[in-house]
Amino acid sequence: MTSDTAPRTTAVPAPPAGTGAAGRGLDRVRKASVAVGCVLLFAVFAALSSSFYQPSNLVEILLQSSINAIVAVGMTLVVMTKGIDLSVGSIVGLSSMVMASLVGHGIVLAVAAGIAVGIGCGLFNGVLIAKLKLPDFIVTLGTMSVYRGFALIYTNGQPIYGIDRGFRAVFAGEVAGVPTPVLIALAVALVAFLMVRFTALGEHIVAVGGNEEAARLSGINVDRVKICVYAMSGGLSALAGFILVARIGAAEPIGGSGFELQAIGAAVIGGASLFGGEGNPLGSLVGAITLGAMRNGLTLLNVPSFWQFVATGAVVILAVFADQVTRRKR
Amino acid sequence: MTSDTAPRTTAVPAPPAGTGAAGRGLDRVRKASVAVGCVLLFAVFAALSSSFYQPSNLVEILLQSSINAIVAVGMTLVVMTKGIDLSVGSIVGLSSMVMASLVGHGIVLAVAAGIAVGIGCGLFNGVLIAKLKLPDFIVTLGTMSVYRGFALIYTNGQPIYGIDRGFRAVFAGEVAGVPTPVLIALAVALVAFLMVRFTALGEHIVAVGGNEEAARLSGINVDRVKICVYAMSGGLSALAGFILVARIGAAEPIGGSGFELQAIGAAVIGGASLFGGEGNPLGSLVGAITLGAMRNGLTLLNVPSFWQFVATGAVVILAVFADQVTRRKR
Amino acid sequence: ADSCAAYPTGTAESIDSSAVEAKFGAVPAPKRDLRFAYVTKTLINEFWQGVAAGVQSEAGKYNIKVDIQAAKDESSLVDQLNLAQTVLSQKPDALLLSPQSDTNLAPVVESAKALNIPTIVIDDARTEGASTYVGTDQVAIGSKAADFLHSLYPGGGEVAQIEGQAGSPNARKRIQGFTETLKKYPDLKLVASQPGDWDRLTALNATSNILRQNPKLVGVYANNDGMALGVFEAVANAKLEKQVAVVGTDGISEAKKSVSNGEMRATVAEFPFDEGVLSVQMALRLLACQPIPPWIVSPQAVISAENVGRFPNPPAFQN
Amino acid sequence: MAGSSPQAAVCAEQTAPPAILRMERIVKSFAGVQALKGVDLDVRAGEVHALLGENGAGKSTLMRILFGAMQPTSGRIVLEGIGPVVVSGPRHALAMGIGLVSQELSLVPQIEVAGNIFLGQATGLALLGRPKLRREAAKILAGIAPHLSPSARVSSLSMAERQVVEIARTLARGGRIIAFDEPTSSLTPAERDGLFATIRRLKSQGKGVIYISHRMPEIHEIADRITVLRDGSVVACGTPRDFDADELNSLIAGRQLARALQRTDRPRPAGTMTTPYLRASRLSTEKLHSVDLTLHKGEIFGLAGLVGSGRTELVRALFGADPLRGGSIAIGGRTVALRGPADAIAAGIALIPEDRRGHALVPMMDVERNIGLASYGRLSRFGLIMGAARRAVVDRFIRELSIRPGRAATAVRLLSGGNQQKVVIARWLARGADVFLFDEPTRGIDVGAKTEIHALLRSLAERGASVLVVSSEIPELLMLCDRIGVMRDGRLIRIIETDDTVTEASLVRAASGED
Ligand SMILES: Nc1ncnc2c1ncn2[C@@H]1O[C@H](COP(=O)(O)OP(=O)(O)OP(=O)(O)O)[C@@H](O)[C@H]1O
Ligand SMILES: Nc1ncnc2c1ncn2[C@@H]1O[C@H](COP(=O)(O)OP(=O)(O)OP(=O)(O)O)[C@@H](O)[C@H]1O
Ligand SMILES: O[C@@H]1[C@@H](O)[C@@H](O)CO[C@H]1O
Ligand SMILES: [Mg+2]
Ligand SMILES: [Mg+2]
Repeated sequence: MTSDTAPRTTAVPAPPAGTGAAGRGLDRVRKASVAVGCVLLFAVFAALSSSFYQPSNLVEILLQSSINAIVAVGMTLVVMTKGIDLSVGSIVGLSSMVMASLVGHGIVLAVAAGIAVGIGCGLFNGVLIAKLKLPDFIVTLGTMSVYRGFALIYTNGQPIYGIDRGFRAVFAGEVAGVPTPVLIALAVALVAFLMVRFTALGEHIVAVGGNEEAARLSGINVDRVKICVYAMSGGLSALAGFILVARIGAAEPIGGSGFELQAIGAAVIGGASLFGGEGNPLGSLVGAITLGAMRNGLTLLNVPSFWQFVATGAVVILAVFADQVTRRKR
Repeated sequence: MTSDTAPRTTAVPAPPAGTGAAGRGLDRVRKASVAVGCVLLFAVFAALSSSFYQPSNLVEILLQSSINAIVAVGMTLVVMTKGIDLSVGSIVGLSSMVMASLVGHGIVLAVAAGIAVGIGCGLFNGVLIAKLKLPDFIVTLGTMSVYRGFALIYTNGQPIYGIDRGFRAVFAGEVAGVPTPVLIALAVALVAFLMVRFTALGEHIVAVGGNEEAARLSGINVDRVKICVYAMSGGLSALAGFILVARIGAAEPIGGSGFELQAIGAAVIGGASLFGGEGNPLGSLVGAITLGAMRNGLTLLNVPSFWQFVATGAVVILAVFADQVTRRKR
Repeated sequence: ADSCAAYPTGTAESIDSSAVEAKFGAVPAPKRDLRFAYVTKTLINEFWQGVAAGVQSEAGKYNIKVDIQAAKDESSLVDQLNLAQTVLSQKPDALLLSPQSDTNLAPVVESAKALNIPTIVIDDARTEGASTYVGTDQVAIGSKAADFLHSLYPGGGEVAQIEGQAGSPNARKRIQGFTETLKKYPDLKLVASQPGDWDRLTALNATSNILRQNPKLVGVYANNDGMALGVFEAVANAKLEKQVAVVGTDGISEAKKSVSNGEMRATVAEFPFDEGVLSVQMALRLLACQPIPPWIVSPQAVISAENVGRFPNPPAFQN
Repeated sequence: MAGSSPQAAVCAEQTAPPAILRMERIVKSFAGVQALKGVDLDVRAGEVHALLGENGAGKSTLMRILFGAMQPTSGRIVLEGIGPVVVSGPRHALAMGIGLVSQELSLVPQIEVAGNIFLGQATGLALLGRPKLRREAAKILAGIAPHLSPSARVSSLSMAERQVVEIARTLARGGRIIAFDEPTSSLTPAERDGLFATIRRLKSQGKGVIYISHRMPEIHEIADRITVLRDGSVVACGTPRDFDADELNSLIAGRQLARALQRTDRPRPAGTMTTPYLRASRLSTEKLHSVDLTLHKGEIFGLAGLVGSGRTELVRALFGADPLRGGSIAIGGRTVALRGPADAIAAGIALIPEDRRGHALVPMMDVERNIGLASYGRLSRFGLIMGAARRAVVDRFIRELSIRPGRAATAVRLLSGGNQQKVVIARWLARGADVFLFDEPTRGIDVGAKTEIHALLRSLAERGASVLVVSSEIPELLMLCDRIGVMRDGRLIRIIETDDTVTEASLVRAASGED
């Protein structure tokens, strides 16, 4: 709240004064080490299950992580501005319903409409947050419910079946043996990474999250930056929704529920701080893959349902812990 | 989030630039104005539905809000330290299963065991967060899953029926026409409020959330404060779980799911900041009542199910907006 | 205003829904304007929409006004409890309930009893003390799925199960029925049983993973049709449609379509629309003082390619 | 270098009255960079030991180690009566009677003044007894800033007021060794005098005081001994009488400093001083009352006033940072509507804010990005950042302001306080403007850099810019400014042309309303 105090260190506790790191070189290594927990996880599962390490299963993991990865990239941008977007799952639902209802009239039109709905929802969030200065948590908690309601009302709660084959081929097909969702997720994460790293907007995002008042006093249009990240999060949610629809072959008004926690989880595992200014879309991709690999591995091991709750939670914590320990070592 | 823009003043020396308020008296009013959205909501519903304003319905609203209020008070303490506790719902489930399994051996023993489980879960969260410096979001996302798993494993997914009458009378009975859950919630909120306001621990909670570095340099045992709030949140979740069990007469392993967002919602509506240092247990109580009244009112108006999603979200946002506007006016 | 207890006692344990008319005669038409309320688990699910549609349609026949309310999702126990309390405070003439769990609406039933307002619990969680329960035998559903797989593979093979949300009573019972009945067929081996959370994508992903570990799989039973459709997507992606038989539960329209297209092999159908219809009828019977037994056993059937034509879709729900 | 320095040797031998604290051969490395290279420091009962050095020399690091806020890489701390100790943390330090007023203010904004002063003294469920705490707080504050209300929330305080609270918090703890790390950087002379009186009292009670400041007159006024650090090593140690002013300055800066420029040295381009450029009429905000102010081209205008007199408010209002209640601003004769800082920047105004951590620095960004933060218009094309161009600009200012470490890629939060301040200044020099509003620009800046910054301000003015400087160091204003405005209670009560008749004393009297 108070811009006036100590700069917030990261949630992934940044090295306080006195930690062995200095300067950017080490920072980079440290950032990259997000992958440590992920790698460890892969190693453990590979040791436990022979199917796990097969190339086709690795591709499968990427496929299963791609939807979350895309949502997580949008979430990362929001979180970097010190915001939060709980409405992503509902945007997935609403935009995919709108898209699916139009896909008979042509893929391009349907996709454009779906993306427009996603961006529109995000803009609405952004305007309430930036212009009316309402708390992001409340705004998106509210619109999570509102957008879900619209998704339900749109077809009176009915799913839309019989999704166009062409559409499915684009959003859940393969190119040279690689599933398109994987390619899309990679592209999204890479573009977002480049944006954060090399564009003015990217730096504005970090600045707004790192010190909003400093950003404002430097002439950055803080409101616009905020609106922008929510719009991007909305648009990416729509894109994730398309992949969801293409994969399951139907658009469901309930589609996407629960995505918010998954996405925040991936972002934080990937190094984002909920206190703003820190985050890396590529890290979030790795975070999503970590979560996906975990689910995949536990299923391959046929861990019983109730124990999966325990294992899932434990693995998430351990992955972050492993990462933390290796960071400290260095 | 937003309170950045208007640093709260308490001082006789004039307030910071840009805020419309001057002095301490006004600040108090402003704080109290958390209730504005709530009052407005009551007025609107009372105008729309004749049943709404009947005393028995008002008591009903309090009863229906009490579980969330208790969890929200614990959450508020956590949030004030700049933390978050996503595991509250699972703690509700686990501690109420343990309690219910023992209630045959005596209420006191069962309650003690249940509370101990709740506090234990909270301590575990707190230790991982404070001592291992793992991000609170990830730790409690993980334990949300782990504790739920234990609750399911404990009885192999079966609910525990036939809860002792005496127990039910204590945690879901009435005293002079007032349901005991309401009394418990009020007592919890009040005690927490007094603690925050008048004890060293309360001030340390604000200090850790407001400026952790300052707290540390003042010699505050930051780790202990953090562990303490998670333990309190766990203990209060257990208490809320008892009321849940007493109300429905059985303990369910999935009891409490979804409580986390409700509780955070109540806390934020009640004026807590997710960025720490701000929060008021009594405000969170009002926040919980606001949410409860909304659900109650929309049901009385018989808003169709899908539209309730829309209405719920819209009302939450409008309540906070109304509050904001009246604050600004002054 | 009614002179009899809405909570009759001392009758037979259960009665098959098809035998009700024979035993108690035609549904007594109401003598005054009635207002019912139905509080269900969720309406974001074709199954529950089906029940609601049945309620709506049957109530419409008698000019009964029904308020339909649903909880946020299939696991919010307290949200639904609060909802039902509020609805009850409006004193409807009858209260229809589809509880999240076997217990979470118990206090509502208790209060309704005190007010002598009949409570009809509709599939699949039961609540002790309610006037009556309209629903099918959930354990039998799981058994039928196992039997069906056995009929496909008398010689045995590896099968898997995709489970509904952990802790929900219907999932529990279907899992129980399926696993226990499989034990009768030692050659049918359950090699994996994994959570699907009632969610299509989760089921899809889980099945893909299971297929990887168990390439010889011949069948998958999913605890509901939404998940079964996801399971089939996974099977189709692996080009194993011929090898792996997918069996669902519910009998929603899309599943039937899938069955008739030769994709899913079967769905163990409940008849949600009929359950809705029946429950309105039971409410009317109770209001007319008929001593209705505590369990009205509603039908279930295995729908496969052979008989799918005999199960037309009922009208859809209107929110 | 340290060991070989003759003064250092002398210093180590001067142990006549026993030291109550000895820090021996303290080394601190940050990932390969040695911030401290074996520093010795001792403090005796009843003395004020001044620690001097340029920005980044390692003064604060040494203090943080003393206070247990960070651990030394090697070396030891010996306390009289206890022996060698490992200070495990601030709590431990406080328990052993070590106190620190840290350079970076660390208060809890949401808690009132009294609460902050006594923070951490009670534990558990102990009741706070607020009225009593406030009374006690008032007693401590009385000596330094009697006007400050103990019940004010810290978030409502100005920088100076916060600094007072920070000091009071440490004083409230008592202790036998108290370190002050640039305690006066935001204080006005009156408060500083109050602080010095307090420090003298501590001395007379036999306590040991470590005092860090970049203001030489203060050192001469209060220090009994001096230790000078450079690049993490002790380069000199002695009593103030051992050094003359120039010698001390060059020890600190590591080179011979140019003599401070004289006000009159500055050539004034013809006509500039007479061309009004920015004109504010009847400006009113929450805290300002109808302020009229004109800045001319090529002018350096100073703003003096007591803490809370509204100087910061005035520059923020001129920058569009706070909403106006009334009044207007015209630039070059045209009225401009400033709806926010972006408008002000577009109109050619720059604000170097007083609160660098709260209002200026983005801690997770590096030096390069922090310096470039206001220049995206110039340093990006089609939204892409022109890395090489930015790097060139940034490197230039790193050199010109001698920012250390001089790597553009260093995270700004790792810089010393003074170097952070230089980064903030560099941001706006890099951006360029026609009107510069500097709020306490030389706060925490070492003597060497200060003269450079003064020279920079002058060259801005020479190039025709209008420069407004808020400073609590009146000598600085007298030396630098063409005119000085005095503020009191949100009003600009007087504007004085600086000539030889204006003295520090007369300005102070004006500011405090004693004339
Ligand atoms: N946590 C850290 N990591 C890396 N380098 C650090 C860290 N803290 C301080 N430094 C570096 O150590 C050196 C000494 O800094 P220090 O803050 O002690 O300087 P100082 O003498 O107090 O300067 P100033 O007068 O500007 O306050 C600086 O170069 C600084 O950048
Ligand atoms: N950056 C700021 N943002 C918001 N309010 C501020 C800010 N700085 C000061 N204030 C408020 O304005 C009041 C007036 O103080 P201001 O800082 O303008 O006086 P000043 O003459 O500059 O004194 P100081 O030397 O303390 O800065 C302060 O008491 C404080 O409440
Ligand atoms: O979601 C499932 C439905 O599909 C139906 O099977 C009944 O039980 C549920 O709760
Ligand atoms: Mg320093
Ligand atoms: Mg100021």
